[in-house]
Order: sequence, then structure tokens, then C-alpha cells
Amino acid sequence: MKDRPMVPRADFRSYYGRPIVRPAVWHHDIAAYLFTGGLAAGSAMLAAGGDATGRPALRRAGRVTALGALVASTYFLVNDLGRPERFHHMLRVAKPTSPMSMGTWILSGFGAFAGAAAVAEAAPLLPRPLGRLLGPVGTAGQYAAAVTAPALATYTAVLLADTATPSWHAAYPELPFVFAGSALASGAGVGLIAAPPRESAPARRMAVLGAAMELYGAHRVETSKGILSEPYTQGRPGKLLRAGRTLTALGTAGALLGRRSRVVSALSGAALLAASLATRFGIFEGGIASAEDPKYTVVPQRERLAQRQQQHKQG
Amino acid sequence: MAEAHPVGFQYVVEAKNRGAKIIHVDPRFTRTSALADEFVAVRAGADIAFLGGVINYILSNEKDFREYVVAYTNASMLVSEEFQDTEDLDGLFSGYDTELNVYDQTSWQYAGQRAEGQEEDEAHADRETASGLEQESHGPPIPADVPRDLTLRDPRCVYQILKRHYARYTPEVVEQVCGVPQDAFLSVCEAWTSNSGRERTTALVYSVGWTQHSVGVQYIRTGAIIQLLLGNMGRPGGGVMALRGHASIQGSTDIPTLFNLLPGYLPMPHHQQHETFRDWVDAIRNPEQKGFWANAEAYAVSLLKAYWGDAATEDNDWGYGWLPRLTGDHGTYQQVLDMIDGKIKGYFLLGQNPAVGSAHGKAQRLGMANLDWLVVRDLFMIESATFWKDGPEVATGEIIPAECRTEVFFMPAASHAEKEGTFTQTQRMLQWREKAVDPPGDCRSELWFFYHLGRRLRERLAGSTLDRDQGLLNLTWDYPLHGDEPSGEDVLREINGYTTADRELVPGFASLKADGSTACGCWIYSGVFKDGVNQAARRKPGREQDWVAREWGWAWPADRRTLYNRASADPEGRPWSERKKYVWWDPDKGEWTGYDVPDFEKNKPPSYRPPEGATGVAAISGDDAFIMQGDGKGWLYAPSGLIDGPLPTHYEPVESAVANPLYGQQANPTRKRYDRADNPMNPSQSAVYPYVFSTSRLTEHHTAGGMSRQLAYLSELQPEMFVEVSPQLAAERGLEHLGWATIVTARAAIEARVMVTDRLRPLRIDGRVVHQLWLPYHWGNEGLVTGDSANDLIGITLDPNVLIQESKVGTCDIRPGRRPTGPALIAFVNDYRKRADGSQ
Amino acid sequence: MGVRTWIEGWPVYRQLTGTDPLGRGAASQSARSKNLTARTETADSMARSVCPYCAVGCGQRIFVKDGEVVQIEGDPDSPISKGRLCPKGSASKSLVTSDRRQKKVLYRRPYGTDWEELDLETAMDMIADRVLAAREETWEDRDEDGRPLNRTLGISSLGGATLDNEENYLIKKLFTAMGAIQIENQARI
Amino acid sequence: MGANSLYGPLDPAPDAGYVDAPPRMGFFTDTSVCIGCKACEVACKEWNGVPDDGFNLLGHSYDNTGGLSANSWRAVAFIEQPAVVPAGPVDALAEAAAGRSDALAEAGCGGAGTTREPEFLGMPGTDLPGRTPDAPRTDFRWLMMSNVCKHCTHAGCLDVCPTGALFRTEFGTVVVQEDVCNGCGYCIPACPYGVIDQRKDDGRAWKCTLCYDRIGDGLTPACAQACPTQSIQYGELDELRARAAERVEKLKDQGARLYGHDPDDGVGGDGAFFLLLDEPEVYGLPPDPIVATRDLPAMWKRAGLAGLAMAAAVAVSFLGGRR
Repeated sequence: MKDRPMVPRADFRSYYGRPIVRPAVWHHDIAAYLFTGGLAAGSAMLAAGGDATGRPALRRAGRVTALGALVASTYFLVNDLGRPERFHHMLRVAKPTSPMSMGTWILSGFGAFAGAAAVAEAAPLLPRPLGRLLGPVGTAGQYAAAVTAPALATYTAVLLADTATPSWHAAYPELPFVFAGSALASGAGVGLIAAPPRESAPARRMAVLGAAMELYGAHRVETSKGILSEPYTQGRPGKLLRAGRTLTALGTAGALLGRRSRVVSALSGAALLAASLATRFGIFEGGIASAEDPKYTVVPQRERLAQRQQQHKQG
Repeated sequence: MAEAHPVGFQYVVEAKNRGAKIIHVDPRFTRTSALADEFVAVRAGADIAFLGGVINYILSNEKDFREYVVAYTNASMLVSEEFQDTEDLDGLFSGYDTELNVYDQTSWQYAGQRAEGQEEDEAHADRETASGLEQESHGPPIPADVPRDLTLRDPRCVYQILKRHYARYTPEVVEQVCGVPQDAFLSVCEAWTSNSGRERTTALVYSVGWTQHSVGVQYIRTGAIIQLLLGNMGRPGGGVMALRGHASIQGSTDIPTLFNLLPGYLPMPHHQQHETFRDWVDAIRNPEQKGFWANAEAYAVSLLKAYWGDAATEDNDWGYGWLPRLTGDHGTYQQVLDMIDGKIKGYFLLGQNPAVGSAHGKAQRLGMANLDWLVVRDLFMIESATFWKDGPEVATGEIIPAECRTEVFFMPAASHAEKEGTFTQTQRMLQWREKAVDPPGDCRSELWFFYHLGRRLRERLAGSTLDRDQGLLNLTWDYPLHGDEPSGEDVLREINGYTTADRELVPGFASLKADGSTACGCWIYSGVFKDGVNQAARRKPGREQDWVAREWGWAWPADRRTLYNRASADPEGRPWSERKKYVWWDPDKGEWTGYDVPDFEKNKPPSYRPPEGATGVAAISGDDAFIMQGDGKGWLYAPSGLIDGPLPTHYEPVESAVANPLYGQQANPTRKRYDRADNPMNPSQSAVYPYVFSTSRLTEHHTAGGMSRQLAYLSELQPEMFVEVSPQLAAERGLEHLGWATIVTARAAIEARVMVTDRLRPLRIDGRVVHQLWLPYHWGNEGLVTGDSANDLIGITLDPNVLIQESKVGTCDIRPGRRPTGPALIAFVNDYRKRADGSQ
Repeated sequence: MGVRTWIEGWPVYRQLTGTDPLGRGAASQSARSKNLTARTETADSMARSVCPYCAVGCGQRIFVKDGEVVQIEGDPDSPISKGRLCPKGSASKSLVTSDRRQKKVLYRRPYGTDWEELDLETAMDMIADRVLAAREETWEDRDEDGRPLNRTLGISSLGGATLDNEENYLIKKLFTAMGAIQIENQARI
Repeated sequence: MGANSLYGPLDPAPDAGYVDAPPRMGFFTDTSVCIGCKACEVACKEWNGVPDDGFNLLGHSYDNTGGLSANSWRAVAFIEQPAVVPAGPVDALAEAAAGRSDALAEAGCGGAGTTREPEFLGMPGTDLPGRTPDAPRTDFRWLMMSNVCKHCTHAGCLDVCPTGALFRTEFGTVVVQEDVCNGCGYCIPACPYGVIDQRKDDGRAWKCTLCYDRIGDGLTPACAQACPTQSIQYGELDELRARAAERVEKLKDQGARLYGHDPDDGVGGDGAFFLLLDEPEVYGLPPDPIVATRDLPAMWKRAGLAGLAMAAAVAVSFLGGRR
């Protein structure tokens, strides 16, 4: 009890300083999943774009990364479960009120499509009859995955926002844009790493657009939420989000300026991936920090009550 | 009450919801105070000053319920001229013998008494054998024609004596002695008096911690005096309710495993006072006296017939010769000191844990270390069973296992669910428990253990012609077995009593005879098996009965729920008020009737006056509501029966932080003392032990923790031993919330976590600051959660009337940090004691 | 289990076909939840008892199944407690069924450093012998003036106040007949 | 699927598909008669076999449970409120920060308001008029309250549960089905009161079931039956709400207010609501809880927009300059 944090004078009361809402019990697996989910979505869109515009390197990298990220995502999700052996219970219901339920179905669908697309990549190695059949299936899967990718990338934002964790919920208008931008940047990153300069133009543009979206979203989250922005600017979450921002800037700059150099492109791709990871961890930990201190529950709610009573008086 | 009797407290909440005012007087703000309308912080040990102040308020404002007081109390009786009050003798009554520290009570008698009051040696014997109060009006016969002044103005009448005795207990004095601000005190007096009288009654509730003072019995007397003055006794919503702490503590004094009593409060014979059967019986029933004790011979003979059956005949005084005799104090604390001195061979512990449950833990453990053998019967491995292995003295080296000769038998016991039988709860109600399951493994009930022990003893002594063995051999011990133990119901039948001829169960104690034709294990329980039905097992749901709910369980005596309820009607037998009617005289039917079993002879009219020279029950007149009293009246003034005086007087606790502001006499002069080196007392007003401490319970634990610190669900609610201190004391001594503190007295030093709380407040007593701290006494070194025992701090000094230890108030020091361990602890305590004695 | 019943058991199917499209109630109730029942209703027997802790004397109902106590709760019929219990009374099941309860006779020999197990009957015989020995060694027939004492001060006893009246009666009867007057009880502590 | 299925006043059981459901059952916890005995905590654990929560002295007055958790489905809160409270509510921690000597600052002042140095002589402080909430009090007060799951009309935990382990019972209560829960943990941050929690060694989420097995057989929940002073009352929710409305009127002068009784509040009203004697946050309760599901449609819209933005970005990226 001795080393209780000395909270600056704040005008609110609490029960011995104990949390009011309960911080999420997820391990960092879930933060990692936010990243790999976004990466899978971004890669799938990259693959589709690449295929559609005749850029085989982008297609191949996109498809393979999408599947890889998907497998990683599945591992993270199942490993985080309190009862991993009951992971299939996720498919027991389809509940519109549960973003995670919707997400499970999205992920399952996407998984099938991205899986087919990725397998199709290996078609040449397989005996002819099977190989021929795979081609179109792979393509269909690829485009289906690309169509579901935006949902995959943004449902996780709704998932976090649909909680009583103050700073997650307050960020619901912008969080989807952060995650969408982050997914795009990740996808672009893959493109920058995997594709030769001649094919990497779309990846560059994608990186810029993704970065812009992510930075705009993150900026809004870190500044416009009043007291609920604090957790995103202090402590580890603050460091992570600042790191994310710098890495995004570097990545984007690298993407634009390093058009010629394969090495610079790869480096900027890596930076973008790292940025996305940092941003995800920052948002994850920032939200949890906002649940651990009762101030972030009581003060905003007191203000909201006061406003409502004000309106009530005037109304 | 909310702390230790939460389910009983529902009625306080219900009363509060109906508009009752709840006042809680306690040294510390407890969970009861949280629900009370008013909390009055009082200094521990100053209760008589506070209640004496209330009496002063009542008498000086003439707010007593005059009709009730004149009719039903001895307010009008005149006391002999020789009587001198504590006002005259600076804290002593007349008749004090400085050598024996006891009173010659002859000067206390009513006026015109034959000079037969109890001399000091008899009083001394009574203190030693805790028998002062036994028959409630033990002592000299009270002739019917005691001079009385019904106008209550004669200076020698009890009313005026009471007035003079408490004249100095003014609100100012109460503030000075108890630390209670005058406005708070007057608010209590106002509430108590305005809510008493014809239309309204006030209840006084205390927990038996009140009896754990050197003046404990007088605390309760003061409460009783107030309730008599305000006419609250024997009436619904009034009376004095004692909240006992254990399932059958009332049962344990009714059918007493106590050294000084036989079942039904008959005294164990004393080698001098009751040498013969006739001495013994007449000492109980006081032939010339009125009151129900007059039939004591029938109760005594019936008990002896129950013990010795046919072997008890008229010519061997019903086997009286086989009863062992007392010679003095054989109480538990005397026994422990005898154990230390090596005088005692064997010790049985039957679901009791003295190592941490009795006062002066070290003495308890050292005593047990000097026994030949110890038998512990309990559910769990308690501290008293492992004193030789991991007790505190093993840590300090005072007990070395390899050198401790005590042979220990741990005999696992059956729980309450694994045996049938009755508990007697705090309203004298017997409730039968049905047996749910068989006890596991070697666990056995006490019925099993003692029946088979008795069987083995009798088998080993069979054929012996030694006198000393005849008592055992002639004992009625042939109980039929159900499974491998006697049936509880058979024993309860014996307790109820039966006619010896045809073993017919008797309906009640009125049917008991002194001619040996009836046997009865406990006369006050007679009627529990009326009509051959186990009345204690009655379970008519409460909601199908009236508020007295008399068809649930069985209350002694005679299933009466409120004692002395004759007083709920006026002298003419009419209820004092429609609102508070309870028992009244029905002139048409010519009998007493009401919501309860009338505590009066059914058909004796209120107009009845005893003929000249009548004695016993016949001497009780129609308006003598207190039928057990020798004069049929409620005693404001106790001419006999109390070792430490006819009127409660404020004495400081034996260990006090202040000098007695009211009298030169500091502490109770007649208290039972054990002045020995191994029972040191803190010198009063000692700068070395400057703080007052009190101990009591938490809701979550049970006494010394044997039945709660072994259970996870209770241990997690209060996991560690702690001490509560006020913020001011914490600042003065540098104690930190949740830090450690060591509390020291002349006996021991213990450690506890610190809880700083505003629920304790410093008080201004007699012009200076007195800090009070509070300790729970639930901890010990066995169980899921362990800690030091608060009872180690407490010395052995007893109330003279009932020999109960003063463990609710003492002085100590407190300092931050944990206590020393190992031998250093002994040195630490001794150093404190030397400094205290030195700086006297 | 037929495919049909499996499908019908699948909450998503029940969402689509039943009255709970959002899957927040009837649709997602499992078979186990549907068949839940209180163990007091399926107990073999119920004993009417009284709480062993304080002296209020709250009524308790002890439910037993297959010879084991499965629940102890308040007795709503009791006019004293109306089915209510305090924390200690509520913990009665833990008290009775605790695995920390001693179930074997244990014996510590003089100067011993640990417990040994002992058979119940043997222990009873050893105790009986010791009682008689102590009694004999310390017996007092008469006091110095020849008045009868008829007692032993060699044996002590201290009882808790959770003993039944019937037990107290046998204890007092036996000790008194044996001349052992030094028996005491928590009523005085 | 009714109008207020996601938000607003609603009778939850029929809305959750129960045809002719029994009346909605719930708890009314009147903290003005709570004596902090914790019988509810023990009775609940004995009935439901809830493991103990560790033996830790917390120093929160007599609360060593530390609030609701997977191993404490009832948790009694204790708040010691000193007699003199300065005008504004100030947090004890802040007081500590103001450098008052540690012992005094941490004096068990229960976090709710704190003392300036109480003037000595037994009755600190002047005798200030009246006792309305947050107005200075003239005497010490010890608040106690048995906290429990709120069984909300709109239950955040239930809404977000992806396996249907959390479900609405026919009695309108909210229960975790231990045979279904896979420990995904989503219900835990979703609860606006911080009630439900994951049991460490078991992995699943646990909380009060309002004794679903007992009430199914017409019995009273274990805590309500044990509660010595009927601070915890079990019954039909409408009846309890009527009774509470009467009760709060009687105790107006003590600062009594109802909490969670109003069907128009942020969770559609609670199935287990309270009568409190001070602000909710003093007991560790949120002053204005709102179920996140209220904003779910808006959230999906935002996600949709972001998704479209993504698609557009990708399209632009690839269709842009042919190079």
C-alpha cells in the first residue's frame, strides 16, 4: 500500500482508489492479433490489387503473407483463450451484438478465401488436374478475401470500442480509421519488401494513404478526447504510439523517396510494419491503463451527468 | 450486537424501522454503532459511572415509574441504621474486613433484621466458591413484616439510599470519568426515561463481555436497577437481554459443567456450610423465607434420585454422602495456577481452547506443560493440543518439547450435525437438533466418550468396597445404546424427571417430591418432555404463531418466555396499558392469562395476602411479582447475595490509566486476586503502560478462532491479527496504517498489523488525554490464518461474585514494528515490567 | 445423436428459426442450464438443526446426499432467525465437511516430538486407567476437621459452551460421582 | 427483436425469446440496513462452491475482499466517513499527495472525503446544520454495502459474449453457462460496473448467477436468504422497485438515493439495484454507466466508412498512375 501512485489533485471520489470498470484480461496475444489481422487484410488487398494489375510479385507476396498472418492470428486468438480446447464454441452463435462473434465469422470466411488463394499459388507444383482446377478457385478466393479484408481490418476497432474501457470506447469514431490505415500500411509494407521497384508503385501509394489515415486517426484519439486521451499520451502507451508515429513517418518517407532502391523500400516497408505493431500495442495498453485508474471512469461520467442535468434544467 | 449476534440484530433494525431510537454505548464505534441513531463513545471500564449517572438523572428528576417501583421493588424497605454507604467511607461499604478483603454483610440488612447477616468468613467462602448469587436471595431469611415507607421519603428507605449513593454521579462527573460529553449523556437519559412508563418500554441489551470485568456483576446490577426504576422489567419490549456468545452457554450454567453448581443452580456442597444433607437443603431453601426456592428440597432429592436411583434412600440422605465437597476456589484460573505448581495430574479439554481462549495465555500453556496427561476433544488441531510442539513458549525456549512430560491424547469430536441433542440459546430456549449424518472416522460425540469412559471406570472398580468408589458404582449409568452411544432423548427424559415407581415423565417441577418418589436431572428443565413429547423439538413455523411463538422449542422454566411477567400487570392484575399488555388477571376465569405462561401461580388472585407466619410459596402475596426473591420484590438494593456491595459503585479497572475520580478506593476491594510472580499486574496510572486497551469480537470469527480460522471462507474475510488505533494515537506513536505494531503488558508482548481508524477516539478523562486502542482476540498459532493472541496480554483478576476474569479493559503500551522473537521476547517483556515497577 | 437433433441443438439454427434471433436468451441456453436444479431438492434427507456458533440459536436445515452433508442453510420456519444466518452460521457446511478436521485419534507420548496414531478403543482404555490412577493418587476422604470431602483435586476439565445439555449432564454426573469437582466451562471465561 | 432491443427500457426475457416468461426477478439491496456482516459472501460461496480469494489484509476498513471478482460474487464495501468533511469531495489519495503525515492521510478514511485535523475533545467539528449529501456531517458515519452483479436490462457482458455462454434466463437474470464459456475474456472489459472476471487457474469467466438453480426451483438465492437484516431483498423486480421508492422517501434526510432502479438509465435499469447513502463512486460504482451496445450501430457505421476508405485507397493505389 505504501507505494500507491501519488495521483495529482483531482476533483473526484473513489473507493480506496480501486478500479471501477475491470481492465481487459487479454494477454499481449490480442495486441499481436490486432497487428496480424490487419496485416492479413492489407496483404489480401495487395494481392488482389497486384493480380488485377498484373503485378505477380505483389500478388504472390500478398497471398502468402495473408495466409501466414492468418495462421498467426488464429494461434494468438486460440492461445489467449482461457479454455483453448473450446475455441470452436465461437461458432456456436452468430450474435450481431457481439463484434467478436461477427469477427469470428468474418475471420473464418476470410480464412477460407485467403487459404484458397494462397494454396493456389502452389498450383504449379501440384499434379496437373488438381493444379488447373486451383487457379480459378484461388483467384475467386483472392478477390473474396480482398472484399472481406476491410471488415477484418476494422471489426477489431469495433470490438475494442464496444467495451466499458473508457479510452477505447471514447475513441470509437476514430479507431476504425487507425486500424484501417494501419492495415493498409502493413499491406503496403509487405509490398515494399517483397516486390521489385517496378511493381512497388501501388504499394507506395497504399503506404502513403494508409499512413495518412492512421496518423489522422491516432492524432484525433490522442488529442481530442480530453481526459480520456491522457492514457494514450502517458507511460508506455504514449511511448508506443509516438514510436508508431515516427516509424510511420519514416516508412512513408522511405517509400516515397526510396523509389529506386530496393533496400530503402524494404526498410521503409519494415518500418511501416513496425509502426503498425507499435500503434496496435499502444492502443491496446492505453485502453487498459484507462480502466485501471477510477479517475477515467468517474470524471468523464460526472461531466456527462452535469451536462445532462444542465440540459434538463434548460429544456 | 450487529458484530457478534447479527441475526438477532434483525429485530433492532425492525424496531428502528418502526420508529424506535437505537443508542449504542461502547468504547469503540462498531457495526452496531453504524446502524444506531446515536453512538456514545465511553471509556472502557467506566460503565457504572455512566449508568450511575442515569440513575442520578432518574431520581433527581423523579422520572421513575412510581407505581411500579412502589409495588414491585424494595424501594420502600427500610435499611438498618448500621448501614454506611460508600459516600461515608470513601468507596467502601460498612463491614469491610481488610484482612479477608470481604464484607461482613450484617450491617446491610433491612431494618429490624435478626442480626444474622452473613459474617465475613461466610462471605469469604461465598466469594471463593462463586456462590454469592446462586439462589438469587441467598442469605438471611427476610421476615414478611420488614418496615417500609410507601411514600419513599424516609431517609433510610432504599429509594433515598439509592438517591444519596448516586448523588455525585452528575452529568459533569460522567463527562469527567467516562469522557462522554454532557449533551450526549443527557440525550441518552432523556431518551431512556421518556420511552419508559405505562405506554412505552425500553430494552437494555448487553453482550457478555460486560461480565468480563472485575465489577462485571455490578455492571449488570446497575442496568437492572435502571430497568426496575423505569418499570421495564417483566414487560414486552423491556427487560435486560444478555447476548451470550456460544450456542449453549446458557445451557452450560443450567446443567453446569461448573465447579460450584449442580444442575438447576443447586450449590455444590461446601465442606463447612453444607456438612449434612439438612444443612445443604436448608441453605438453599431458607425455611422462613417466601419465594419458590422453598421447594428446593424436592429439587435436591429428585436430583440425587436421578444420579443414584434406588441406591439413594431416605436413610442414606438420598446418597448425599457420595457428593464431593468444595473447600474454596476451584475455578479454572485457580486450576491453571495449580497446574503450574504441579498439583494437577490430568486435564480434559472438551471443545475449549484455553491456550488462546482464556486470559493469560502463557500461564495456560505453562500449566498444561506441567501435567501428567491431557485429553483434547475438538474438531480441529487447536493451539491447546499443540502447545508442546509449536506454541509461543516453544519459540522462547520456555517449553522444550523433549523435556515436556505431558502425555496428550487428541480425540476427534463429532460436529453439531453428527449428533442429536439440545442447545439452550440466550433466551433460555432449548432447541432439539436432529442428527444429519454419522461422525466420520474416529470422531465421536461427548455422549459416546463419557458414557464409555464411565462404563470403563465402573468396570475397573467393579466389586470395590472402598467408600470412595460407591458413588461411581451406584450411579445410574445403564443407558440403552442406540448404535454405540446413549440416545440424547433418554438423557433428556432423565433431565425432565420421572416418578421412580413407574418411570412416568413428570409434567413440571411442581410435581417433584422430596420423598424420593420422583427423580429429576435438572428441576428448571422439568417439563421439557411433558406428555412424553420432546417439547424442545417442536417446530411449528414462526409465521403460523403469534409474536411470542411459544410452540417452537421449549424455554425453561415451564416454557415461559419472559420472566417475572407478572410485573407486566399492575398490582390489581390489570395491564399497565392496552399497548403493552402481556400477562393479566382474568377475574371471570379466576386465573392469570396472556400471551405467555404467567410467571405466577395460575389461580392466586392479585388481592391475595399471605396469612401470618406463612412461608415459601404461600408467603408470596398477589402483588409480589418477583417470585424467586426472598421478599418477592425486585431488588434496587441487595441486602445480601453480592460480595462487593448492595449497590453498584464505580471502581476503576484493576489496570487503569487514571485514579478513581469518585472515591479513594481505586479498584473493587473484594475482587478475586492471585498475587503471584507469574501473574503480574500493570501498576495503575503507569507511564510505562499509558494506553487503555479493550478486546472483543469480529463478526467473521468465533472466540479464539478454533471454529473460524480453520475455514477458508471466514479466514479470507479477516485474514490477519490487527490492532485499531485512533489517528491521534497513530500520530503520537508513529504507527502506520497497515504497518506493524507491538503491544506490551506486564504479561506479554504481541504483534499486530495497524488499522488507523476514526472509529476510535481519544477521550479527556479527569483533565487529561486517555487514548484507547482495540484488539480482536480471535488469533492463535494454528489454522489457515495465524497470529498472536490478544489474551496473552491479559492478567488473571476476577469478579468476586462469579470469578470471571477482567479481560475487557487493561492498560498497555504500543510501539511501531514487530515484536522480538525467541528468548529476546522474554527479556523485552521483563524490561518493560521492571521499568513499570521502577517508575511506580 | 442424429444429425437432425444436432442441428436443432445448434444455437445459430435456433436463432434463425426460433424466437431469439439475436441469440441472447432462449436460443443459446445449453441443455445443462435448462436442467439445472437446486441440490437441496435432490437431497436424500434434511435434518432440522441449530447453528453451533453464537447463542441466538438460529435454525439450520442440513441437507444430506449419499451420507454426505451437501448444504447447510437457514431454517425459514424458525421464529428466531426466519431462515437467516450470519457469516459464521453460513459457513457451517465448511465447518462440518472441512478436510482440516481431525478424523483419527492422535497420541503424543511424554517427551515426544510428534504425533503418533492410536486406536480409539486403546486410547479410551489408557485414559480410563490414567483417570483412576490420578484419582487414587490425589483422593481426599476428609478435611483436617474430619468433615467429608470425598473428592480428588488431581483431575481438571474445561468444557466449551457448544456442548449439548445432554452431554453436559452426563459429564457433570460422571465427574461428580467420581469426586472430580474441578470441572469448568466457557460460561466462566 | 423489439424496439429497445439494444438500448432503452425493456422487459429482457420476452425480448430474448422466452414465450410467456415468468415475472422478472431481481435484488433490491438497501444499504441503509446493511451491517457489513458478510453472511452474503459466505452463503454465496458455500452454495456455489466459489474458491476463496486469498488471505490478504487490504486496509480498506473491514473490506478484505477488495470488490467483486471471479472468486467473490458478493463483496461488502466499507467506507469510514469522518465527522467533518470540507465542502468539496476530495480524494484521500490527493490528500496524501498534499504531504500530510502519512499516518493521518491514510487514516482509514475510506477514500471518501477526508478530515482536516479533527479538533480534539471527543466531538470534533462544529455542529453544522442538516445532513444532505456532500453537506458537512456532524457525526461519524460508517457506510456498508453488499455489492453484486447488476443483472442489467442491457447487459454489456451478455451482448458481447461470442459463444452465447452468457445468456438471458427466463427470469430476466444474466448467467454464465460454465459448460459453454471458453474464457475469451471479452465480457470482462465490457461490463460497465467491472463485475465479471476471469478465474485465473480455471480460465473461464464467473459471476453471480442470482442462484439460477435455486430460483428455478422456487427457492430464494443463498445471499438473500442469509442476509440477517434483509438488506438484500429478492423478489419480482416491479415489487422491489415499488418498495424501494417508498423506502428512499423515508430516508431522504440521510442522503438516501436509489441507484440502478431507473429503466431509462444507461443500461435500461438494473435487475439488482441499490439504495445508497452517498454518491455511487464512494462505493466504487460508476456514477453514469452506459452499456456500450448503445453506440454499436454508430460504431459499425464508422467501421464501414473506414472499410470503404480502405477499399478506395487500394483502388487508388493500383489504378492510379499506370507506371
